[in-house]
Amino acid sequence: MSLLYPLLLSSALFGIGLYGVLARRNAVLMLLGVELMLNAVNLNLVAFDAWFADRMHTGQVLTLFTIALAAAEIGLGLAIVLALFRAVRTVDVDEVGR
Amino acid sequence: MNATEVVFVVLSVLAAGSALLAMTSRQLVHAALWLVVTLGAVAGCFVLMTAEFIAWVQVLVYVGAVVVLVIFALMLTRQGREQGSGTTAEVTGNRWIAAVLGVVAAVGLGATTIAGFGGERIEGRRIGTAASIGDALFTDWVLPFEILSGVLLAALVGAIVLSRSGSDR
Amino acid sequence: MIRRWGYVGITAVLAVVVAIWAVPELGRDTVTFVTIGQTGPDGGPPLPSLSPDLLIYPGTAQILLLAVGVGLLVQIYSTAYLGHHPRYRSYALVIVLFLIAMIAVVGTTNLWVLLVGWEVMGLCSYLLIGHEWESPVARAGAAKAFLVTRIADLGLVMAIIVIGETYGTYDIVGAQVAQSEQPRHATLIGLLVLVAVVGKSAQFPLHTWLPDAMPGPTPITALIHAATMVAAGVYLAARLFQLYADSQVVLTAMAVVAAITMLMGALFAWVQTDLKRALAWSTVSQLALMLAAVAVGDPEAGTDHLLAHGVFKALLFLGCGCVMLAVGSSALSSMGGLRRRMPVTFWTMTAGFAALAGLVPTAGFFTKDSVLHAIERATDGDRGLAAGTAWVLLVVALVTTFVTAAYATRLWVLTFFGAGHGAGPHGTLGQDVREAPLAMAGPLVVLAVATFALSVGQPLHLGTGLLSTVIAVAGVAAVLVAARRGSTLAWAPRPLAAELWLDRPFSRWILALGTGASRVVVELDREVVDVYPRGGESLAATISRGLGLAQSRNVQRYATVLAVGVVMLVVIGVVVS
Amino acid sequence: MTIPVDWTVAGPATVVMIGALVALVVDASYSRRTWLGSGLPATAAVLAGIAELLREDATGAPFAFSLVVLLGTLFVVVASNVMNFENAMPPGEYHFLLMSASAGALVVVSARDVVTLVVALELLSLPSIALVGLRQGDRAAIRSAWTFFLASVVSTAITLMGVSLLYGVTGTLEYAGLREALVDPDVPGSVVSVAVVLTVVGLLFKLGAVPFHAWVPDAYGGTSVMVAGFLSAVSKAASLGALLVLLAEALPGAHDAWGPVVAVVAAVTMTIGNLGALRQDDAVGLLAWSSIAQAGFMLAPVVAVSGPYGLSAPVQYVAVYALANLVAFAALAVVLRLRGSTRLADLRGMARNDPWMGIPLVLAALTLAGFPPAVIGLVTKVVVIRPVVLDDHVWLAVVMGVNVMLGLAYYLRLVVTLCGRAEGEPYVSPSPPISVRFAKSTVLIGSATLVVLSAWPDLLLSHLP
Repeated sequence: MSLLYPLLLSSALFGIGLYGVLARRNAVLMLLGVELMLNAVNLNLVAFDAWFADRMHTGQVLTLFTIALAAAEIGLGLAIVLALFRAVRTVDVDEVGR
Repeated sequence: MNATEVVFVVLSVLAAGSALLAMTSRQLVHAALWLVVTLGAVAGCFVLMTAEFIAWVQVLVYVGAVVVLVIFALMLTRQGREQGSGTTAEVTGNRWIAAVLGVVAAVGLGATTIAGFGGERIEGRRIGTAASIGDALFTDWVLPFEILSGVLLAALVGAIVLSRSGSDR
Repeated sequence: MIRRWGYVGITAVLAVVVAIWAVPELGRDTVTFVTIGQTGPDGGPPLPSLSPDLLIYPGTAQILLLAVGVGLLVQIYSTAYLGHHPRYRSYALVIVLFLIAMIAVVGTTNLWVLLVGWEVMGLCSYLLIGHEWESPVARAGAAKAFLVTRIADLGLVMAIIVIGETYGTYDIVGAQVAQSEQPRHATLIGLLVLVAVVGKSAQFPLHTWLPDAMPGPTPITALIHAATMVAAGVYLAARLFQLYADSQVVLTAMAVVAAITMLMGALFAWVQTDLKRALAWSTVSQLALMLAAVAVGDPEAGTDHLLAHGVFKALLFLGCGCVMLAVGSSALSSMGGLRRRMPVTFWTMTAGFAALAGLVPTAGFFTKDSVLHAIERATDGDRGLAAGTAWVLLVVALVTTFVTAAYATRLWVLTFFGAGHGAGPHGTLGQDVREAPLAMAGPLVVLAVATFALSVGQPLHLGTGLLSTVIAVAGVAAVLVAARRGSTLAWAPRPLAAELWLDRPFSRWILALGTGASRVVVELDREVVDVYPRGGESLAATISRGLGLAQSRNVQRYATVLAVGVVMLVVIGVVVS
Repeated sequence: MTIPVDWTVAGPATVVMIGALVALVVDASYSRRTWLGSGLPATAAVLAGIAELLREDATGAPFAFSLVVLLGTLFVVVASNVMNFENAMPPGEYHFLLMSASAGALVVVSARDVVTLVVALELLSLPSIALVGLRQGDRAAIRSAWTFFLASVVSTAITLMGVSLLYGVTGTLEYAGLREALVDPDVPGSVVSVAVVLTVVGLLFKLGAVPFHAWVPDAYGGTSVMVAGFLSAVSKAASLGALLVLLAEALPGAHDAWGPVVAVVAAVTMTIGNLGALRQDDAVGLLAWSSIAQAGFMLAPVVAVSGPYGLSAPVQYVAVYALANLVAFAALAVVLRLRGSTRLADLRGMARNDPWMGIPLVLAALTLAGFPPAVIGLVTKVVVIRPVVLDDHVWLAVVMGVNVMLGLAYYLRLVVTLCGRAEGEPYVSPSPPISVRFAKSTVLIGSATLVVLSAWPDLLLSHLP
């Protein structure tokens, strides 16, 4: 399989995720954009790991860590969003800042 | 183009398309569900790259936990004044800059990878069995693994203390 | 009372210690030891270290003695002048701190120690100018002095760094030794030193802070703004002279600055209506004369004049303080006729004005003569300065001599002669106008004696000496004649022209020219020189307001800025590599 | 089977992390809500961490940064006494999060592979974010946490993308392996450039460099003052250390890619930071913007990281900066607790009527400005400009010089305000509770250290690498 396929998919997902972070009005969906960006990273890592057939499995190990970090981040992030919602009664990022 | 590649391309189109829908959909819950499709398709890509263990973790953690959390959060933060149940503009005025930046990022990264890795091929060796990953994890990568436990604990404590309301103090 | 004399005691102890250290060095003209700083890792330049290695140079002993001597006299003087002030204690302590800093600047060979002393002097100056902080004028003057001398500090810091990088040492002697083997970067070092000197010694275009420093207590003006701190700039130029002596660019720039400043200062002094401000401008002008001596390659003449000027200008300022105490103001219009009431002040200040005008046999005559002689020697063009520049400098210096003699006489006449213009409704001096107390008059006498004593053993250059005497006497005479004919010696030219100077077209022309030139310079000063700080300030304010708008608290905008920034950085990274 | 862990890397961090857990557990079983329940175990753990660090007998930049991190944490923990733990802040969680972040900071500077670096960076970030939002029932705090969080995760994602590409071109993520692989002429240059720049982003974000700075003023302004002090001193020192070690150990081969980027970021950062600080009328806001500008100063010598002073200059600078900043923030925390405001107008005359807090603040401002009598500030300014000049980045040195001048403007405004004459009736300092006195003592010890260092700069210069 060509190495380029996963890499190009990763590039596309990263761009889409970035768009989501920068454009979505809802704070929770901004977080989903971040998740997409992290998934793009994972695709890259696994593809390179497979390409190198790395004996230390660096790519896959970092992918595992990234997934765990993403879970930790989204846990903390949703807690912040909920607290924010309690404080200002909205999750619209344009209004949160006011 | 062999069969694996055909399946990979199909999954890629599915993943990218549903990601785009997830980031543009006006229905909040739909967006979350489209994200599930994306994550599932990416898990399929992992399988095609013989990283089965990663694929299962992806399904378990993302689809099983993260997305459920997200949907809960969406429900909990549903605003009282829902004009037409979420059909208002769900993107900000920032969207054109955002679109340009997204395209620049995707094209830039794509061009970089084509320039760097064009013509390389992945051999079909099995790389991602649970045994081999576990072996690597607990020999070479044990320090970051332990630190990760600290990260999860700290994030947990942080999340709990932040979501506890101010009134109980 | 005892507490007050306690501070005098501290100062006296300091003075004695310095005297014990410095007096034996007076006659010596060789340096006995050399310390070179540690080199840094990999043979790089040394780490900035602050080792307390003090060393007396030929010539520095006199300056040290001048500083502690004037400091002691000022401290004594202040017991009477400011002794009842509620913040006398902090005032007296700051003077002691100032003296220690001055000793550090003059006595050290380590440039970093010099910098620390230099900065502490600046801080003391700021604190003392702002001593009367109830008055907005004093606050503004202090702030201005502080900000302008910052520019000088920047120049000094950069000069020190460049010297360290060039010669691998932060030691002045070490740098001079290294320079004598292989001179490098002379122009850069020289220009940076010049920036430091211009700021600290109030030379054009950074001259404006010194006259605005005049709201400070008068004894402080005598100590800091006449005898020591402002002289430190000239001292620095002389001390580091060897490092930039090869650069014609630096010497020419220095000569130009000196020429502009000396004439401008003298003209400004001529038009002042306030005795203290007039003396301040006179200081600016005299400092430029010293700088001119350095520029023509004779730093010793410069430091000699620094010494003499320190004594007689301190005398004049302290005398000015006595007069101010008597009449309650420093405006010339409120003085006059003080000759009989204040005989000690009158005679001592007469000596001071004579020295300022450059009349024989005061020290001022001899040292000014040395400077003029040095400039004259430079006109043959083989002392680093182009002959033409030196000629211009010489002409300007001679003109300045004339103006100096004229304004010195004018100030003398307006202060001590006449009926006492603003003395009271009945045109007579008030009963409370009397001689200053002993603690104030005493230092005046000491300084007046020193004004004559310092001329012992000074070299005499017959040609320039005669010329400058003739010019000075002409200046004095012109003003005296005008005064005798009833001139008010006010600076507005029109009434003078109408009433008095009709039969003397030449004198009128000079006066009108002087006044006109002064006006132009004042305008230039206000309109041009102030534009830079104002412009810079408003530019920074505008940008900073823009930043305020960008700080919108909208996360998405932040993230957009972040993403745009990353894209730009990636482009920089890819394109440049 | 032996678990291959390098204890010189993990030792102090493990001690601190265990201390964090102990603090959490002790607080849970301690009935009164005060600093004592969790603060004491936390202090003990930091001290044990310092002992462990010294026992390992390590040297070099990671050791120095670890020391700065641990001493900074100690300062913050003791000075946190000033906080109102009875009402606004849960003490157990506070100390746990603080210590976790500190453990992350320790691993960040001593990491020897990018995987550890990334994970440790999260251990530093996530608790910091929680700390920022910790003031309960406070709208500004949670808003700041949200800003900080989002900017943090976005830059983490970008960094991870860079890391993945770096892995793609080199096949390894260990510093030593990266160093060798990047020398290979066959590696695709454009990918290396993109990868390196993206990787550096996360560290620049933690450092608060422009264009990743926007969270800094909001986060510092919205959170408790001591947390802002922690972020500005400990977190910043750790990320600078990580950046320095990464660039010096792993990426010297890609110097062409990151050199200009770091130089440009440093120049823009110090300028924007200083300009932002000019318009602040709150002391905390002023320090927040000034810490952005200071990030530029510590970043500048990084361009010469392979030169003779490349490692020592940033270490020495950040050590003095961290100390001065902590003194300033702790003093402001005390002021905020006792007076309820840190606006410049309310601080007028503090050096006169409250000299025990006012004069340390003056001293800290002078140190940050690099202005005598705080000689040490001036010396460290010289220390960071020197490698830049030696490495022939003359334009950057000029920008630094201009920024020293710009910085003087607002630091001296602060000094002048503090030394000015208070208007209105004279301020009478209330008799503070004993915990506040404890916090005051840290301010005094810190400023005494600054004085000693000013009198004897060699003490610092010759003992840090």
